Amino acid sequence: MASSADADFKTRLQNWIPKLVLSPSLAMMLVFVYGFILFSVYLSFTDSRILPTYGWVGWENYDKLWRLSHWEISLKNMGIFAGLYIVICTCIGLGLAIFLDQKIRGEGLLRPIYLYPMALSFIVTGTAWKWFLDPGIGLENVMQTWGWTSFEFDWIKNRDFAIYTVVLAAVWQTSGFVMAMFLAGLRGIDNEILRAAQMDGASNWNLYRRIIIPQLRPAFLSAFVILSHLAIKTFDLVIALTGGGPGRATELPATFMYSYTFTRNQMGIGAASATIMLMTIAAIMIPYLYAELREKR
Amino acid sequence: MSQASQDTAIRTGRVTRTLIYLVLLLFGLFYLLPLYVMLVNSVKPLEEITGGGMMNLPQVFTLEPWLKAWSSAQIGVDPTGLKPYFWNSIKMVVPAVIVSTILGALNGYVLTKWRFKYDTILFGLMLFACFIPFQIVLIPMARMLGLMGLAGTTWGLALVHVVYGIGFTTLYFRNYYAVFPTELIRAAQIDGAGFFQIFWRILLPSSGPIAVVSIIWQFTNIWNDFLFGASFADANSQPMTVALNNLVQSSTGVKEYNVHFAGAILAAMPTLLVYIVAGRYFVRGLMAGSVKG
Amino acid sequence: MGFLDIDNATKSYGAVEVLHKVDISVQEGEFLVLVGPSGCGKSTLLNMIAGLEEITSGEIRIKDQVMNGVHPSNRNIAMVFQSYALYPNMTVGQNITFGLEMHGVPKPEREKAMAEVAKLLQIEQLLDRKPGQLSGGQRQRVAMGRALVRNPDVFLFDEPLSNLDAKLRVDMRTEIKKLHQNLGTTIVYVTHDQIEAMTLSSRIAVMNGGYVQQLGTPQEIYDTPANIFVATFMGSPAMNVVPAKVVVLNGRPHAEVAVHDGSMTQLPFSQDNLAAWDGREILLGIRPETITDMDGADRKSSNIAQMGNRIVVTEPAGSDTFVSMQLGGRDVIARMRSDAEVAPGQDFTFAVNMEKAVAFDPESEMRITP
Amino acid sequence: MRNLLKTKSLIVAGLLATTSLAQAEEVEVLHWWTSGGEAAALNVLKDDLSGQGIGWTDMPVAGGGGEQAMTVLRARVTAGNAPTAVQALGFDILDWANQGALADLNEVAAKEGWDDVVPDALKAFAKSDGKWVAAPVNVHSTNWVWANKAVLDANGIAQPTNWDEFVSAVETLKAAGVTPIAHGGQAWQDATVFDAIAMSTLGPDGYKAAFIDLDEDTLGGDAMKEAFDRMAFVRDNVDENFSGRDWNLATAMVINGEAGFQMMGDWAKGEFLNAGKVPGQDFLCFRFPGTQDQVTFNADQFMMFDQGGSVSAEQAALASAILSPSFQIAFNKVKGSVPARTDVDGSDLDACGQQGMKDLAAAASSGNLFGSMAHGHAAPASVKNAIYDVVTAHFNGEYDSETAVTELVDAVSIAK
Repeated sequence: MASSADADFKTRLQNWIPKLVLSPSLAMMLVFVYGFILFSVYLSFTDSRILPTYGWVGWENYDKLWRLSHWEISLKNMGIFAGLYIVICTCIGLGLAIFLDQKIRGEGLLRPIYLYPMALSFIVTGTAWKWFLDPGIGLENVMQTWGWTSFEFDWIKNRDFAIYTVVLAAVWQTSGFVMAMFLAGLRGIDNEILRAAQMDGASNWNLYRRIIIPQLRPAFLSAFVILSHLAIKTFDLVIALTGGGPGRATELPATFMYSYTFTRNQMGIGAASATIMLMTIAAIMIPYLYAELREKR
Repeated sequence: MSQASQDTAIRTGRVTRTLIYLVLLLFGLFYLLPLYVMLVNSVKPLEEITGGGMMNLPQVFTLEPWLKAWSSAQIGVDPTGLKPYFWNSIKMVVPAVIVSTILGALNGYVLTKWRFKYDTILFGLMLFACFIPFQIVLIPMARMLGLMGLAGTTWGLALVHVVYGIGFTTLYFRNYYAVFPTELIRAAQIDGAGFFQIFWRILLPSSGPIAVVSIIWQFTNIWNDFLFGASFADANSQPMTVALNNLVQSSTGVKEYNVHFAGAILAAMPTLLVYIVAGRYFVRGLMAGSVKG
Repeated sequence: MGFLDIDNATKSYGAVEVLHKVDISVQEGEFLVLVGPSGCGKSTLLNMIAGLEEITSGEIRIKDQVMNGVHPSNRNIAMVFQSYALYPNMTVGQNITFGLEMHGVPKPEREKAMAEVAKLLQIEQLLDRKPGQLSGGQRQRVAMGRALVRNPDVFLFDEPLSNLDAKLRVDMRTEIKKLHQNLGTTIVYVTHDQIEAMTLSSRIAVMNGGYVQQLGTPQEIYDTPANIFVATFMGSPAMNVVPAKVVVLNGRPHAEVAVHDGSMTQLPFSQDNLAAWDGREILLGIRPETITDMDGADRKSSNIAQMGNRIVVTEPAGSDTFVSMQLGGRDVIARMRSDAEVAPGQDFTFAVNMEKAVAFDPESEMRITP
Repeated sequence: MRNLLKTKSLIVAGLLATTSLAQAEEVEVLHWWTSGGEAAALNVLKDDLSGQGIGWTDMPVAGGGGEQAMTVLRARVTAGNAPTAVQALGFDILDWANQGALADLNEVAAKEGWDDVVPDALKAFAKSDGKWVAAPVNVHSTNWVWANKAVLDANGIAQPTNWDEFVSAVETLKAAGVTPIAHGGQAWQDATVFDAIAMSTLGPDGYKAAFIDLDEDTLGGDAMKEAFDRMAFVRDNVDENFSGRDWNLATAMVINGEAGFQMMGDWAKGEFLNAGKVPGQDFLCFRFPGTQDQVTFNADQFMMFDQGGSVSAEQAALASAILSPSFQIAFNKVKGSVPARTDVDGSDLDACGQQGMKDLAAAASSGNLFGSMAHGHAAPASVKNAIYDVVTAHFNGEYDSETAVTELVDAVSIAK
């Protein structure tokens, strides 16, 4: 009865406009994201080298990919990097936010200091970091000239530790941003609840552990999304800091993919690695998105 | 949303407070360190740098590297400095930020206030798009730009940034508008306001905080992008980051580190300014929506 | 045909039907209140009248014009929302005239209309302020002003008073009633507060579970509730409903109920037709104010029954004293004059105005009608 | 999506039809020469063209020895917006030629007689199917050793001529407390050293078999293991801080006397000259011990992208300007390399440059001129990088020489 057939013009327009407004974004998504993903998946089954070509080779690229120790290293590094990066950023971010929330004098000054690294790309800060971490001219050298001769900090040159310097620089860049997210979350908590809990005799420690931190769940989730997305896309950082070295010690899937697709002219293998990366992202994100979005319904 | 009332009611002792200040200051130093290295070395003559001691304050203070990086450093065959590329970046960033923010706002508005079947799935699709690694879209994107006749233009570059920014701007605005009272929309409907009038007259005037978040996010991401800028720009539209890269990554010859650092800071200046000026609104904007649910 | 006709209106979300074939006809100048607990469908119905929600089937007509599919702004209605929904970025004046502006009314006319409404509602001094600077009562007035200025056919109110404190709520209630009396407009008003419903309305539709349980004047609803839901929902304290048995004594049906010690007392009905229920179980409904002491009994009533029972608790409430007792195995409340001499534990003789008593079928929970 | 795929499959065809944005009277040049000296050298070319009324649109993309520029090139070509001329190395040129994207320069080549003056080993990368597709700019040779003369003299070390002499020289320096070898631990630098060591260990035939023919027996042979052992020796004699260091900083160590030797291509010479050092007096340049007769090279060339079926007048002018003797000398003087044509007068060059020219001519005529593996002139990029992976992993101590050899065979077979 009440179908749009007998609706007046304004109502019908109103039923259409929202979809019309959404459609350019949607079309762009479908073509430029999902279309390209499909294209990339397709490429992973072809013999593409320098440019896309369309000779079907089946699973050969995947087969080759898994035989590359290089790929294994980059996956392992991703595990170490993403795990540490997300956990450390969250801890530092939360810690700083809690500290900064104690009616700190000079908050207005500290906040932009914590935040500014997010504004800089590693094309800009890469050299500074490289110098700072370099034992010959950086921190180690400075400490030693200041008299602490036994001080050693040569991680960036050490195959087993270089990945941690990548974590360090990455944490430097984003932990301030995470801090801002948590600070926003803290400021959004109702003070009444805190006062009530204090009346109940909760210590500060318990107050945070039992009352405040559980209420920050949305901030934790947002931080997780942002951090995992940044972890997966980490590329400039490695290129600027270590170039994937020493050896291949700091290679990540993103650098692996770029190198195979563009500098090694093995686009097929590059596409295969991209496909696996995307599937991994999907495996992590889809359950998360599902849970998040369903809850809100 | 007055700042004072938002502080926690937690009380801390004197010793704890001292410790807290100490930790906060230490982290402040940690964050400032690379900037210090860059600043200090950008005002030294080159010999002082290659002589070692990157942490030392300059013995001879000079602004020469800054001038050189800005207006006379060798970027390509011409010693133009970073100046012309700065404007290229501006021409690309401004429309891209504006368009992606407006689209994000409209999408957020539709997805929260004009719900329809499967809208959540659509949003999920948009959100997932944020995670696509940019390296894989390079070749197909180049082809699409070619087909659309936008290859090598500032507009094409802006389009690319809009496409891959929409996911985030939509996320921000959607979360913000989700807590915006729907009754206001209904009231406006009864008052006779149409879709765009409601958006323009009711929603947008209240969107300041989240617009700041979206603009900061987009501005920094687009300004700092190198991959797209290098791949999709042509000689007349190369952005600042590409020029900086050309300055810093030159393959042979003397590396003028002081000029590199000065150039790096110059290239980062707009984003730094945005963060410093709008930083306080940034936390407020995050507070107003994007971290909630 | 009424002024506003709701004809067989049904609403479903997917397979779930939330509003079932609602039929209400509202006359011009009538004040219809939709009342019910939350989730009963009253707001959905209001939104359907406003055009904010689509009608799944059925029809809504205003002045004989079918409104299905007509845009809210073209229905010549105005709505006052629970949260007032004042546009936070506009001044009070802009809030009031926004609707006129959207309908293309020229500025001088808008200003004139605004001035009139502001005067009527005594908010002239607020016109340049932003909603954030107003108190709850002031916002309420502005929200009404925004509705009034449009001079609509029908006013819709969606729980407009529920965000106000108790005192202000009573004041505003009176004010709304005055406005209705002065302007004679047609109003549909949604509330979950039965006192608002009783005081404001010319007719009430009690809703529950997506059905209109009863539609009638406040008096009808109060005195002859259609079923146990309406009986217990309307009135405060709620109507006492106790299990009883119909016995015919001397040719007259009586309700036989157990008092505190389990002994039976018989209360004579005024309705003769209940004789047909002889020997069967019913539910007896007695309003608290119809149980009094002998001195306080309604003198106009022709059927005052006496009942001896023990008082459990007394609650003096100033104007009245509430007395609770056990009847038919349930707690029953009586509402007495404040000077009634009652004490807990006392055995007392109550006067029950059986003229006002109602009986319900325990199976269908419907009132057994004469 | 189907349509997209379809159109994509027509990409090369599309390439031929769509033309560059560069207007007639203009050349757009994609390159990664952004340092002062290089830019000055390019300006010679630019001025030459502007003398002929041809404009120059500069499209510099630095980074990774041209890797970044090649990525950009792919995006540009895919978009149907290829630059007029593109700086390129070795196999990249052949790959693009195989895509049918390059213009045929035979007409210019014939007119200017390129075939007679460009060495065959170089032609292998400048010609495809008998067609000239690129104009070579220079020849870098990569098997150089740079030494601080004062340091060598102070320790009584003569210029080493074979591996054993090199070993004893290194050990003398080590004993004297000088870092024997200055090195930057980046994959391409590791490979540059490996290139020279492999040439001296395997000999020219072995080098060709391993890196050009990709013969598995040679790649997995004992000589290759010996080469890896020698790499381990080098590793033991660099300072602790080598990892990730830029090559020019390593060169600076030699210049400052902190280190004795550096194995690096001829571009290192510029650093010495910039520091005011004089070849023969302050620093020595000599072929890596055991490779005195051989030259491993890489050559920068400009490939010309097809502009609608034939080479345009501007491209022809650009190509002929690149191969002109005056430009060849002017450019290579700044760049440190030697001219790509063997018939030019090199008397303008310094001692090292003149020796380089002499070596090149000799090696070219005796069949001892080989494309450098480390610089992508022996095998395609995929193989090159696969070898990088193994060399770098071994150099950084991930595994021993035995494993390195098996890994090498494996990696090359996957990449082939």
